[in-house]
Amino acid sequence: MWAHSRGGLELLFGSVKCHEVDLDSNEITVEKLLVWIRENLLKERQEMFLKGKSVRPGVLVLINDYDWELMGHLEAPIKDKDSVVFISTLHGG
Amino acid sequence: MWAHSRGGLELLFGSVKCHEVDLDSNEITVEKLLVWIRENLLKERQEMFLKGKSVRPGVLVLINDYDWELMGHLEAPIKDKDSVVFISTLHGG
Amino acid sequence: SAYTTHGLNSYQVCRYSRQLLVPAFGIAGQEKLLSSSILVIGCGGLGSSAALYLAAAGVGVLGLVDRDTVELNNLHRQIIHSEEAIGTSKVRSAATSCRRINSSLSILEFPNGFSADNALEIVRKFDVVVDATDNLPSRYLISDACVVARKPLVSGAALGLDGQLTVYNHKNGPCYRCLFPVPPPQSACQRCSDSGVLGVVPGIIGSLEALEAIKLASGTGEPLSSRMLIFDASLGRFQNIKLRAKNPSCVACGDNPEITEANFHNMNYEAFTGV
Amino acid sequence: SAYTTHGLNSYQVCRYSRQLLVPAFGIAGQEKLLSSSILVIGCGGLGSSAALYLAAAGVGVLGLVDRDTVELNNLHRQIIHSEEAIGTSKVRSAATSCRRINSSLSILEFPNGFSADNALEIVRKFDVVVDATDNLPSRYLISDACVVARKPLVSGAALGLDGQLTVYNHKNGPCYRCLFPVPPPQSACQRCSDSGVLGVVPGIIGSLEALEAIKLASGTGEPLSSRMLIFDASLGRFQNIKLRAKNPSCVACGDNPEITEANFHNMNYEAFTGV
Ligand SMILES: [Zn+2]
Ligand SMILES: [Zn+2]
Repeated sequence: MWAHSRGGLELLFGSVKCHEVDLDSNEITVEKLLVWIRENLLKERQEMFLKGKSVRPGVLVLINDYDWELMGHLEAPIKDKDSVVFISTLHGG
Repeated sequence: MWAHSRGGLELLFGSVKCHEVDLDSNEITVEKLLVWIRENLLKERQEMFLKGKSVRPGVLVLINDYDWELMGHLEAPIKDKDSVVFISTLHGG
Repeated sequence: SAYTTHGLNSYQVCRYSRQLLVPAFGIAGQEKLLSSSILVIGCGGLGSSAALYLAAAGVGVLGLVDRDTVELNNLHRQIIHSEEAIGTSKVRSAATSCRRINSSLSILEFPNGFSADNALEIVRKFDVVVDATDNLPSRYLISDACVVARKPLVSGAALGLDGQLTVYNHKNGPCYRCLFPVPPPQSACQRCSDSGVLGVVPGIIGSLEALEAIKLASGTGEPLSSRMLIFDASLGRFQNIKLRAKNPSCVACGDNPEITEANFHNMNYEAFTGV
Repeated sequence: SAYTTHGLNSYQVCRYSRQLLVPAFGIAGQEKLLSSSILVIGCGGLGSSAALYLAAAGVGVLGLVDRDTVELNNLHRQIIHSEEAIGTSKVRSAATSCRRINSSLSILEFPNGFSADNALEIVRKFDVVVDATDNLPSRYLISDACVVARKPLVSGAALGLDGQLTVYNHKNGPCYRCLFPVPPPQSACQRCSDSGVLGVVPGIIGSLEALEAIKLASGTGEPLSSRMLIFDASLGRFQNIKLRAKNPSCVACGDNPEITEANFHNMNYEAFTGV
């Protein structure tokens, strides 16, 4: 699967916008993906991306261009060819 | 599969932008799809959409957001869940 | 013929003729637009293109809100202001530019800004609201005011090379608080305010805000409700996102709202967002 | 510090400060932009937003081409022109508006239009060309001129509620003739010219043209080469399309081109397109 970060969040991942993630199993949940990201991609300033088991306030999670609220939130299933986007809401103008 | 028309071409299809097409076989070519469209969707002014076996000059064919030139032109295969877009180039401004 | 029964005068038929020819808009769309009122909150990067295109398109009443004055470092993106306007009120400068394009426009100027004290009174004068501000407290304030006053809200944002656009509080779609019930931590916002913006990016998003406001006011097309456009200017790519519906337990737009007309004046958005 | 070694003066650092803060653009991007020249062909619906944002962003030399005068029915979409400019040259009116925003800009005005006679001479003065015209013969003429003169071409179009944007003749990407070797039949074009345009749609596409021109001139991001944006304003949706590469047998940009500097002046684009 592919994990993308946008709206400034990519700065937490060394300015890399897209990461290919090889899943060990056929299907995982967003909750497990967040654990994997914390342990493998997010080297510092975890509080800029995570809060507890979820993402921090102000971050939207999109699974194949659908708001994760429509897909089951932390329980939303992710399969091999799915695309997950983490996007920080912007306030500027 | 879904056939979409844009850039004014939808006027040839009764202003309907999207048509769901049930394929008889698992896979057809764009050439066969054009024949099917001529016989089933295009009631009049065929010269505004077709020329010979192909689309008229000024129409781009997109298969899942890829230019059909990259997919085999008239021979490009179309499967059940594919999306085909016919778009007329615009000159206005 | 249609030309003898509609409410446009011959000057309007000439001025808007190329727009009247669009089948999905037409005379009916232009009439609705001419009798509508649209409020643009913020006359900066987003508000520049939003206000100019609304003025040109023929909105009936255009409201402009901003308490700032024009500065030199605005001009790389705020195309509604000129060098000679530096030091003067942004609302006044923006209104002058809009009138230069369309003198038949009615403009309401609000140079004292937008706050919990005046928000409801201002918003109630308009049919559609455009959020063209640049800070987090304003985004909650404007969304709550639109929910209480029952107005659709076109919301755009731009930063660096990124842009976002959606319509809140329209039909069954979410409000800002449905998407973001808890404000982000202060540390996540501070960094944003320092990172600048490529000038044309808010221009693109502001033009798209004008489009969505015109669609809502004229009844044309499908407004971007429960959907969001995400723009990546570096790649030149837009993503079309499907958003959640309205949240029945939302404190603003839910079935039993905590934010109401009665307590609206007591809200403190700076404290709420930690700014 | 970087501020002591770059080529921006203190006025430029102030004016463009919010843009200098964008990491992917920065001082290096602004310096390249300030030393670049960009030609906008057409000062109408597309050219209005394209030229204003290029002027604001700090392009070094801006070229403006148009042989028309401003008319009342332009003003619903051509925000670079004001009511008082009606009847005057579009190029002159556009240049005046650009200078009001940025008096440090150098502007080259071409009020006699663009033809096979002057195309190469004009295009050669610039680094990047923006096609903001509204007709088919111009689109072939401009593409061919850019191929012969080896300039990247940002091309936008808008009609009704639809828009399109791409970059031609850049690196291994196609030119206009690679995509459309044969012009459409006259019957397919006639209908286009009658169907009008919602004013803000060319505004959105023109702003996106300015963005792509700024990206090319400053070396920022990924230009829209071999790719196309398709905009549906009714739905508020963009599609991101992957296009073919350059065609080796293209009569303009192929390995053995038929269109060359030597025979360019003899081309008749009206006859070729049947207009
Ligand atoms: Zn809500
Ligand atoms: Zn070519």
